[in-house]
Amino acid sequence: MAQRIAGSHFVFDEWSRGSSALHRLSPRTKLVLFLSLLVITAVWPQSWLLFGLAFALVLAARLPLFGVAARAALVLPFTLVFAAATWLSGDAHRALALLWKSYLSALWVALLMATTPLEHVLEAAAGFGAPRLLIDVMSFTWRYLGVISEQAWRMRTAALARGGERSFEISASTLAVLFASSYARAERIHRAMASRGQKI
Amino acid sequence: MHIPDGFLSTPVWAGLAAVSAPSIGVFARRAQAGLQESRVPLMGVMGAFVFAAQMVNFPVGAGASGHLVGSTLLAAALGPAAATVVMTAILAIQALVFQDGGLLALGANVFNMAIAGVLAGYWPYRLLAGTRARRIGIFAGGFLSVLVSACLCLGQLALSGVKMRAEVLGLAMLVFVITAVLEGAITVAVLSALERINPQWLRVETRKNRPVLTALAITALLLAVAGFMLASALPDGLERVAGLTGLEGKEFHVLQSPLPDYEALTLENPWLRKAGAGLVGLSLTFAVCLVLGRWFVRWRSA
Amino acid sequence: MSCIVEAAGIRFRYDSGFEALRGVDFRLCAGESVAVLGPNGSGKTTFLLHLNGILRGEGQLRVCGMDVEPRHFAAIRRKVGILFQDPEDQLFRPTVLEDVSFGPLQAGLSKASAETRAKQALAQVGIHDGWTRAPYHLSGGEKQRVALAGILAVQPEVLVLDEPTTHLDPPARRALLDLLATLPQAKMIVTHDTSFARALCPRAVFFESGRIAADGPAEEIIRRFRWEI
Amino acid sequence: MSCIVEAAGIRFRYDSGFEALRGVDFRLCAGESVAVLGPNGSGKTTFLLHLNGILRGEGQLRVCGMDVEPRHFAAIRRKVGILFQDPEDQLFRPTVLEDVSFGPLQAGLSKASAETRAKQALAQVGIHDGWTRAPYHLSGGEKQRVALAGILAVQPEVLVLDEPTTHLDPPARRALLDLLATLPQAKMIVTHDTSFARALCPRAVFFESGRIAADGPAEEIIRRFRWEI
Ligand SMILES: Nc1ncnc2c1ncn2[C@@H]1O[C@H](COP(=O)(O)OP(=O)(O)OP(=O)(O)O)[C@@H](O)[C@H]1O
Ligand SMILES: Nc1ncnc2c1ncn2[C@@H]1O[C@H](COP(=O)(O)OP(=O)(O)OP(=O)(O)O)[C@@H](O)[C@H]1O
Ligand SMILES: [Mg+2]
Ligand SMILES: [Mg+2]
Repeated sequence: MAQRIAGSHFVFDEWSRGSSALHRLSPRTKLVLFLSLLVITAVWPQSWLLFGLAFALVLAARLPLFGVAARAALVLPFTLVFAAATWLSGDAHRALALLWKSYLSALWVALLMATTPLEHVLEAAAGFGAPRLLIDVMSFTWRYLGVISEQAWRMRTAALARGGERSFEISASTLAVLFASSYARAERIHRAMASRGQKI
Repeated sequence: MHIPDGFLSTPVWAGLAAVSAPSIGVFARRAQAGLQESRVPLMGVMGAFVFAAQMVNFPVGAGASGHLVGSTLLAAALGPAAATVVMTAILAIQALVFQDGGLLALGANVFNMAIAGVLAGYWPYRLLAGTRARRIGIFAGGFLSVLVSACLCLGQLALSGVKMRAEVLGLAMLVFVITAVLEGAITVAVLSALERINPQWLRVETRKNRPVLTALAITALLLAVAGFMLASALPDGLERVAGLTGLEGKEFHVLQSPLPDYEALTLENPWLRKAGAGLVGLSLTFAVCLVLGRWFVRWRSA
Repeated sequence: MSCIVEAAGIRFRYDSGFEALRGVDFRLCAGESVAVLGPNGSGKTTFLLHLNGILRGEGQLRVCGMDVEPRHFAAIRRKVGILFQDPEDQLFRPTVLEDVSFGPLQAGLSKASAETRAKQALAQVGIHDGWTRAPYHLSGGEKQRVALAGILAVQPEVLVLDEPTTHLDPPARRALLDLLATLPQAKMIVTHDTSFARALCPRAVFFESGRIAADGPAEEIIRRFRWEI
Repeated sequence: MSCIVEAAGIRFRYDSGFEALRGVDFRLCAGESVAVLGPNGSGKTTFLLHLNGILRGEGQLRVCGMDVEPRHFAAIRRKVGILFQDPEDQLFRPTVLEDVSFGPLQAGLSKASAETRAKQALAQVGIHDGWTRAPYHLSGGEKQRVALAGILAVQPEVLVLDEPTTHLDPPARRALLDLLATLPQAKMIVTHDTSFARALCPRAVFFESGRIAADGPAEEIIRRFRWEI
């Protein structure tokens, strides 16, 4: 009924606390750097040459090459479907370009996230003018993502443990109760923030 | 439906980023206006909730299952402006941390799912929530939000020159329609269960006449339909549009003066020409959005 | 001898790579009550979730004479009643009565007899009204009682309770103690409340970093690990 | 006499219409430690939430010489540190250090001095490194200590703790007891764990259906209401 947020989803969190030169670079600089690399990848037909640079950066940041490459590969399922469709319509060249372009782009993002804690990326984005509200919401969403999906998993476990079968209706009422409980949690968080003197 | 980087041509992703960024600014300001402080943790936790909810499978028989997307649910619980901001937060986290959707394509994904998806999901709900056809409104909301996002996504891919055969396209449409029906059904089921627990959570706006949002919603719908028709009718749509509007010629002049050394390159490289066209479009849209945004703020405060 | 739970060499690793169980050997026989003690994070909850196949690690595990395998899950889940650590997770239906009658309904009872069963179970834990309240509005102690009723309504052969007393006030805790003492089922009770453990369980096992470090009389184990509160 | 908390006739009704407080009278003076006992659902948590104006009912309430009114909220919230039941809800910032320095920052300190303050508070609860860890990597006991540090960093005059020992194993519970005993602030401790209450608080109040039914020496109250676990 519910998949589980795997611990591997938090792997960036571990990697990003490293201490290489790339890790120490200011988050704003890195954001600009990787956005530029993304744009170059998007517009330069020969940008596959940049694969070398990407892997060099992974090694320079003392990150596990295979691990980062595997993270970026998460993009492939979607890409493969469309690459296949393009191939079928007779454009093999473009199909190939779709594959490497999306993979290279995913590598850049993975590199950014593997060398910069999310909260720093968010601060940098705020520095460049992203709306404060959006940044705050992202920060909370990220913080409670694990907590609430873990709870979803445990609710499903509880249903199974009492002999529940997978069913549409049970999933729906589970979600409704999860919503209720999340609502109550938001209320409690707000209370905790107010109690610690959050400015109004 | 999260478009990765590398799929969209520069004009498309840049143009959509230029539309989405200021729109989110406007929505954020809107959501913040009259925002009690308690709404920030609420929005954040609801983001996490939708994330978790998207992982809960809904079995539909024959071993198949679907899951909630959540735009309509969010819009019903938080109102459209806050829902848009929350959906944007979710999409951004998916792009950054889960490699689900690209970072340059974020503008496009936000446009498809957070802006068009939420508005398309909210309006049927808003219109019918107070009436006896409440459930129909909810279903239509869920259905439309997914379908509109999907059509926009396909349209943008086609506009970027990702070619698809008619059969493949038909198959994709079929999948999208099924997903959309499922989203409608799930949203109805979850909202009904929620109503039994505490009806106060689902807001039906009492304030009337919001011309801007209505206009935006209708535009989104029209865009979706137009985008899709364009996609299926014109495989290399953008060039045609550029040709029709005469952009093809103009962009050349714009590019020529600041970069004389690259003149030959510019002439010969169609991708640079496209990028140029994109930049022009980008600046134009950005300007339009800024003006619209300013006007909107002034209109709000007046 | 026929044992209800027979576990040998259970190992389990979470997706994050953390090895939460590193070879657990354990037996529980009919009518026995065992206290499961051990520090935070030692793997107690993880082990419980193996008993009805919710988590599946390596090793040999038989419950009520059946291997814990997908084809036996339905039968096993009717025989093993697990109360989770946080009652919030267990209450997944919109009202108290619906929640408690969920188990009996799944076991194939009619709606009416499932509700009768549920009301009996609720009465057992001291809840005599408020059946249509939404669980999320109850106080911590009330939630815990409803969750326990949900387990009792299934009439399982073994009760597995994960920290059942955390939010209960002393009279409710005593009532639970009395109730559990009268129930004939075998019991496994995870708890940090040693006086509760001692009152109910002659035997205790002590978890330490994913293994059972000791198994024996509760008194002795509590003394040996200085586990007195 | 100057009292930190002076409450008279506090009444409160939740939106659902339930009257959770029905006239609470209570005084707490500097340096005092009071155990707050009472059955599930008797209004203990609800009362705590009044002390810094998060819930507002009828009646007279003065904290540190100020009426609990919006214009004093900022000042009062700096003097009253509330530790809530679930530490997960209190650690809402991305890293431990940021979380603990949240309070001082809101109080207007510079980033550097807020972090110094936070590190002092973390040292007080026995955490000397791992400041950039994310809350979801912490164990239950660690979460609770970080949450307590977040309260201490604001240097409050009174500590209000809502069931601080749930889920802690006996050694962690002893460590918390020792830590709290060294803190000089006045304390209000809601708990169902009477031995914890007795070890820390000479005085106790007993809530019963939204009122304080008794106030006096902890020993006596525990005996009178048969509140022994
Ligand atoms: N979903 C998960 N992913 C990764 N690690 C986990 C997960 N759940 C638990 N763990 C880890 O496994 C270990 C054992 O956890 P478990 O919940 O079994 O401990 P416990 O003995 O029940 O502790 P407590 O007394 O605090 O309830 C802990 O270190 C915990 O951090
Ligand atoms: N948000 C709410 N809306 C409606 N009723 C509520 C709400 N929160 C609590 N209550 C009710 O108010 C009463 C007092 O709750 P409170 O949480 O103060 O009890 P408590 O003394 O802290 O109990 P416990 O020992 O179980 O924590 C309970 O009956 C509870 O059901
Ligand atoms: Mg546990
Ligand atoms: Mg309470």
